[in-house]
Amino acid sequence: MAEILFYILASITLGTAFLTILSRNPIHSAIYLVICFFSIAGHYLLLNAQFLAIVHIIVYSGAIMILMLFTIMLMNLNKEDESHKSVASKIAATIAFCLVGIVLLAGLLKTKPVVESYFHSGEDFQSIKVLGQVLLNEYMVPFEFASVLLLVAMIGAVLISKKDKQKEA
Amino acid sequence: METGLVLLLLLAPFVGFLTNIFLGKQLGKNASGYLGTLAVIVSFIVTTMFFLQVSETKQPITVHLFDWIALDQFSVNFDILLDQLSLLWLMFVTGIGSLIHIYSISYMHDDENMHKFFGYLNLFIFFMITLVVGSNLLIMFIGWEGVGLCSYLLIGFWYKNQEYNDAAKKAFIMNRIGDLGFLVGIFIIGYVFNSLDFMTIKQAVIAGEASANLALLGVATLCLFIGAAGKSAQIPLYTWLPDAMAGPTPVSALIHAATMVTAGIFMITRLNFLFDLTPTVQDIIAVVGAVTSLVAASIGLVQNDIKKVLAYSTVSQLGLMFLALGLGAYEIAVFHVITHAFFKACLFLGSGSVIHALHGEQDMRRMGGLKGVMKITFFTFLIATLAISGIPPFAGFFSKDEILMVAFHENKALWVIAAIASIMTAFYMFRLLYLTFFKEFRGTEEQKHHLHESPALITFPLIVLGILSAVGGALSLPGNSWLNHYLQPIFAHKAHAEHHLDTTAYMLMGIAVVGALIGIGMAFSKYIKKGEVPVEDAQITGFAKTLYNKYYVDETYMAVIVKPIYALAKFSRDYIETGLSNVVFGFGNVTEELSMQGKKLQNGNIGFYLFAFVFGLCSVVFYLFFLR
Amino acid sequence: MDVTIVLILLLIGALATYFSGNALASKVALFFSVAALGASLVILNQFNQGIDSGFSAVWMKNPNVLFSLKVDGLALAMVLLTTLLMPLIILSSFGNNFINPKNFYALVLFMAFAMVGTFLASDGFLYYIFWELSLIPIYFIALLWGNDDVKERKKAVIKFFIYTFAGSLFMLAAFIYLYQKAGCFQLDVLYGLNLSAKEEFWIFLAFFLAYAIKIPLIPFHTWQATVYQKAPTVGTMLLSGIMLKMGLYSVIRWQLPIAPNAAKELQYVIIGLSIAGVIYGSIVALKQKDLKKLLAYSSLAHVGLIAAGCYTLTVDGLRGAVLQMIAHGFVIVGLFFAAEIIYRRYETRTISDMGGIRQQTPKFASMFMILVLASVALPGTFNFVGEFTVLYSLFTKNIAFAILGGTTIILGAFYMLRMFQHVMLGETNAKTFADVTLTEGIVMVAIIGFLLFFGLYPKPIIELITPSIQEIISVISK
Amino acid sequence: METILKEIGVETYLYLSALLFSIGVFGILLRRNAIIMFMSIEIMLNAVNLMLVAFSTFHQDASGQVFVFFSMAVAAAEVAVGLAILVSIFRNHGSIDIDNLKNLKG
Repeated sequence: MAEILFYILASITLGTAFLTILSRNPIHSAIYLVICFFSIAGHYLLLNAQFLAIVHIIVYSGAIMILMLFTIMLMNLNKEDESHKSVASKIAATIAFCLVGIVLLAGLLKTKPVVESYFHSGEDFQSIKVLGQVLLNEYMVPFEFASVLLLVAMIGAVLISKKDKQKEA
Repeated sequence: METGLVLLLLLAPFVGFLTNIFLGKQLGKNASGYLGTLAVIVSFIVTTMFFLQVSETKQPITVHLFDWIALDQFSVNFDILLDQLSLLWLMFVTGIGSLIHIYSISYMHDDENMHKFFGYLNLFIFFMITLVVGSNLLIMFIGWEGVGLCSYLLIGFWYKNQEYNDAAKKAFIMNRIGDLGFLVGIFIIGYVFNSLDFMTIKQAVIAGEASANLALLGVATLCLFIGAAGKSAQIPLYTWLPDAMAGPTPVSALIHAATMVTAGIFMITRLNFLFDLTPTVQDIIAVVGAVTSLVAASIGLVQNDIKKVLAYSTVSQLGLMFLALGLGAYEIAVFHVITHAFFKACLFLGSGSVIHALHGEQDMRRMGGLKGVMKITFFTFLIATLAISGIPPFAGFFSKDEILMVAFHENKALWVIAAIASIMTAFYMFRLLYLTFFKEFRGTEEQKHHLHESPALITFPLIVLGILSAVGGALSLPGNSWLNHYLQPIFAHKAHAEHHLDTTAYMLMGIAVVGALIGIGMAFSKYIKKGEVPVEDAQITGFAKTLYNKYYVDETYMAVIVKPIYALAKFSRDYIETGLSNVVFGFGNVTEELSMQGKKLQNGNIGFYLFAFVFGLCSVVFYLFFLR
Repeated sequence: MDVTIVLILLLIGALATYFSGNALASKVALFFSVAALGASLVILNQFNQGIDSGFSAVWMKNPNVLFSLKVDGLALAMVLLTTLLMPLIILSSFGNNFINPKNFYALVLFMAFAMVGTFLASDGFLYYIFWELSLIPIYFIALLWGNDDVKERKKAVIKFFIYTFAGSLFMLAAFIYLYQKAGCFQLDVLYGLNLSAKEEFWIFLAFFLAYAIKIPLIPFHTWQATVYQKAPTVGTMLLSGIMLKMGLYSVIRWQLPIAPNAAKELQYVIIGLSIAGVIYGSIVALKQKDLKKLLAYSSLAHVGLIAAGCYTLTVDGLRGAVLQMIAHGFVIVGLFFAAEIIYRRYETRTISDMGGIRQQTPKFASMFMILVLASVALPGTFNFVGEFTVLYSLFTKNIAFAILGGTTIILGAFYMLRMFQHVMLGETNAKTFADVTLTEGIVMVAIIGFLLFFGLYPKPIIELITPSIQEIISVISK
Repeated sequence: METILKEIGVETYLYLSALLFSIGVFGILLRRNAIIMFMSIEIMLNAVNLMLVAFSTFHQDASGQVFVFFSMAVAAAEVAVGLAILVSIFRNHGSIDIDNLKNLKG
């Protein structure tokens, strides 16, 4: 049952990911990417990481993708105006893709499989409660840094995208 | 007490130097002249006291002043040694020095830098005293280089003339070539004896400690001889001395005739015990001395500059002294040094008097007939000329005759050379005398108008030196030599056996006198009877031209040594330096070239960067998983 | 009072100079340099009384580094050389108008600080830091206050910086290797290290590269002449008077005792190289058109002889080298100052533009003459004492060394007198030459006085340095 | 639902995320539209996140998931700043074609 579910999700993930990068229209890409992200959230649920799945949907499908869509619309990019790349670079890109894929897969295949298969001790380790404790005890400082990072990113983004007043004047 | 007197002896000229240099201008010309003279006279008086004391007690005086240089194996102290040799030398250095100072008061009176002149002369006397009284080789070396420095300063005294400066520089550098030899000699002696002190070395030699290192000592004495050759103008380092005549005439008299140039003879005499150990080097010295004497005399035959003739005559006489040294007859060399100092100083001062009267004219072709006007100058000049020519009973006769006699006994070939040189000496000295003082005056009318005898300050030293030239031979009369007895203690071996006045001796004396008379006769027939005057420079031809141009030795040195060094300097500056510099810059350039190539990778194409990144990633993964 | 007081005074002096403002800077710098001199004289007094003025404190635990300063006769002699020359160098610059004098004098004092540190440090790490630290101020001094075309100057100075720095990196590598072996950088421990012949060889070579560039020996000298020419005279004085001696001092203090066997093996090669430098430097100096360049090459020749003395590995050689270092430090500073005095009046360094100065200023001519004579090691000057000792030590190694090295006596006289003749003598120059000022006179007289006094009575210095040199020799010959 | 690891093993997740990562790389190399490239980067990030979560579950250790949090925070920040840069680039150049952005050429 779960196996079938996994393969369905996996095929959605890979397929939409391909469509994302292949579609001519950026809007379509964005929408395919949203689907891709949802399927990844599904993987998280399969792995019983519910909290992460929710956060993932909120952050990626919600925040990031909306931001991207807005940007696309802001720039009026919703048409297929991308100039053609040379054939050579396309071939190169394909070769590189195959290369990375083969190397990674081959590398992973070559590694020794984990001997002991999955054993569930039954201990609770990924409920929101546990996660919160880990995050705010063990990873307190990085957590704070992450928040500072987000703040800085926010300010930076505002500053960068702000129109230069002096220039206009 | 002794220390105080020694310091007075040493420092009186130095104080004179300091006062003249720093206060000379304020003092005025006369005061600075008298002050400088006084300083030397003080030294002379002190010397005389010591001289009398040591003559009586026969005990050398040593004074320790302070420690100087310390080496691992031995140290060198600043000690003073006053023994028979150094006192004898001091006597005539300070004595003739005093006379020449007196002479200079008048001679240099018109020079704006007279106080400096006296300062330098005082400094010279100071260094000369240091040279003579040092108790070890290194203190002698201080004086040795110091007198070279003063020689440099005084040759280039008229520093506005770059030719004079060149002459001064040449003198200093040629002396330094010798000094390097001297220094190496010092090293070897220090290495062998672990001391540089004369007394210690002498004792070691007497004790036979040196016999193990005879070969090394041979090198040492050869090096020392090179030093002596530099200072005393022997082949091949003699060319500076004639050029040194660029300095004021009193300087030529004092430094380049009477005292400094004899330092080489002093040094070899000082170290006679070492030279006695190395007969090969002695032979070299004798041959070099004889050849120098002949070569210089032959050049002197045709020179027309009055001072140049005297300069070559000095070189020639120094050659005779070295001949004596080489034959082991140190006391005879010393004797000749002393008589030579008398008559050569007299000659130079006389020529100075003539030049003074003619307002700077030095060319004998523009002189003549001065006999009537400058009576005192002429008379003293005549005595000195007779002395240098070896006419009895003047001083030069005795000393030169002894040298010839020794040469005759030791080596006939050397005797022939020396005898020929003596005949030449007689010839060119009388040529000088005739051209200067006889016949008609050949200068301009204006000069003729101003001809006068020099003032008393100039003639007084001439008279004193004239008298000394006449009677100086009494120091060492054949058969009964005061000098030999006096100097006996400083020689390691017994002094050269005194010659009995046998038939050979009389015959040799006769030959010498006849030779001198032949020379004089030739000069007489040529310049008095025929009334010849040397031709102008352009008309000189044949061998005379070679002689007149001093065998082109200067030109040869220039072409063989100086020019190549300059060429090398230029080549190094222009090519080697830039080449080396380019090698260093080459490293920088290679790096820059590499980075220029690397820069091309940075083409701004993000796609390209990403490809590079991906391939890099793949290769890392590939390496990690498949190659390790 | 320990020796850190000298360092502290110089460092505080640098800061105080910087904050005192442009008007006061030179005087504050002079004050602190004199204070440092006073402090080092106190240290000398303590040393003579047998009190150890050294200082040691833990600086870092890992790596194991001590902030340790060692005071022995040798180090003290070099410190005194520095602190004696500093007031003179600062005083010599009083006739110049620099832009931003506070920066300039602060850098000068900082340089002194670094150099004193180099002489005192007895921990390899500390030593290395001071060694490199001294490079920074001179880089800026030469770059910002130098002469001539900016582009040329930049090229020369950057070449100098990178060249010496690259050399030093080899030394650093050697130190790191030694640390691996010894576990600390302490001088005494490094002295006692047992290295295989191969290790010693490479360590010796690494040190040699650093020092050969700094000293400099041929063929590593190409930075020297141009930098001397381009740097302001104060910088040139610092470089030639003191900084060169850092290299020579380090040879004695670090290179020889740490790798004695390699030194013994290679000594003839290096002495040969040094002596080749003596002759080569002298010959190149002959045909220089620029006065400062000529002096630079003369310096090359002289340090070649000093280096040759160092590598004889004898007491005489090392002692002569140290004596000659001090003497050369003074005489070269004096000579460069003479060049500067001429430049202040004639605005030229080209020898052919000079001449006929003696008539106008006999005082200056006499002082210059004495310096020239000291430089050619006339007996009676301090230089003679050093040169004689070095040449004697070379002689004990091989007579050919003494003769070839001794050519400096001849060639030195050749180029120095030639220079003097063309600079000072001849027909009176058309341009007026104002007489030396008071400060100029003080500096010149002080230098001359030092050279003449110790020329006749070098005993105090000889006695100061001899014990530590014997100690080093005993380490070398263990 | 965590029994999934029992059924298919953690390796399968590895393969999946490897493939996803490769697709991200492919996209970045293929496209020149900066926004699409951003999306490709997000795909790559997600591939890694997925693997982290898979291992977190496999090892029963929350740290992996905490990393994913941080990675998300960084991704969010990155996107915010990156898009702001893109907007200002677009404003200045009139396009966001990366081939036109060669100001950093050496």
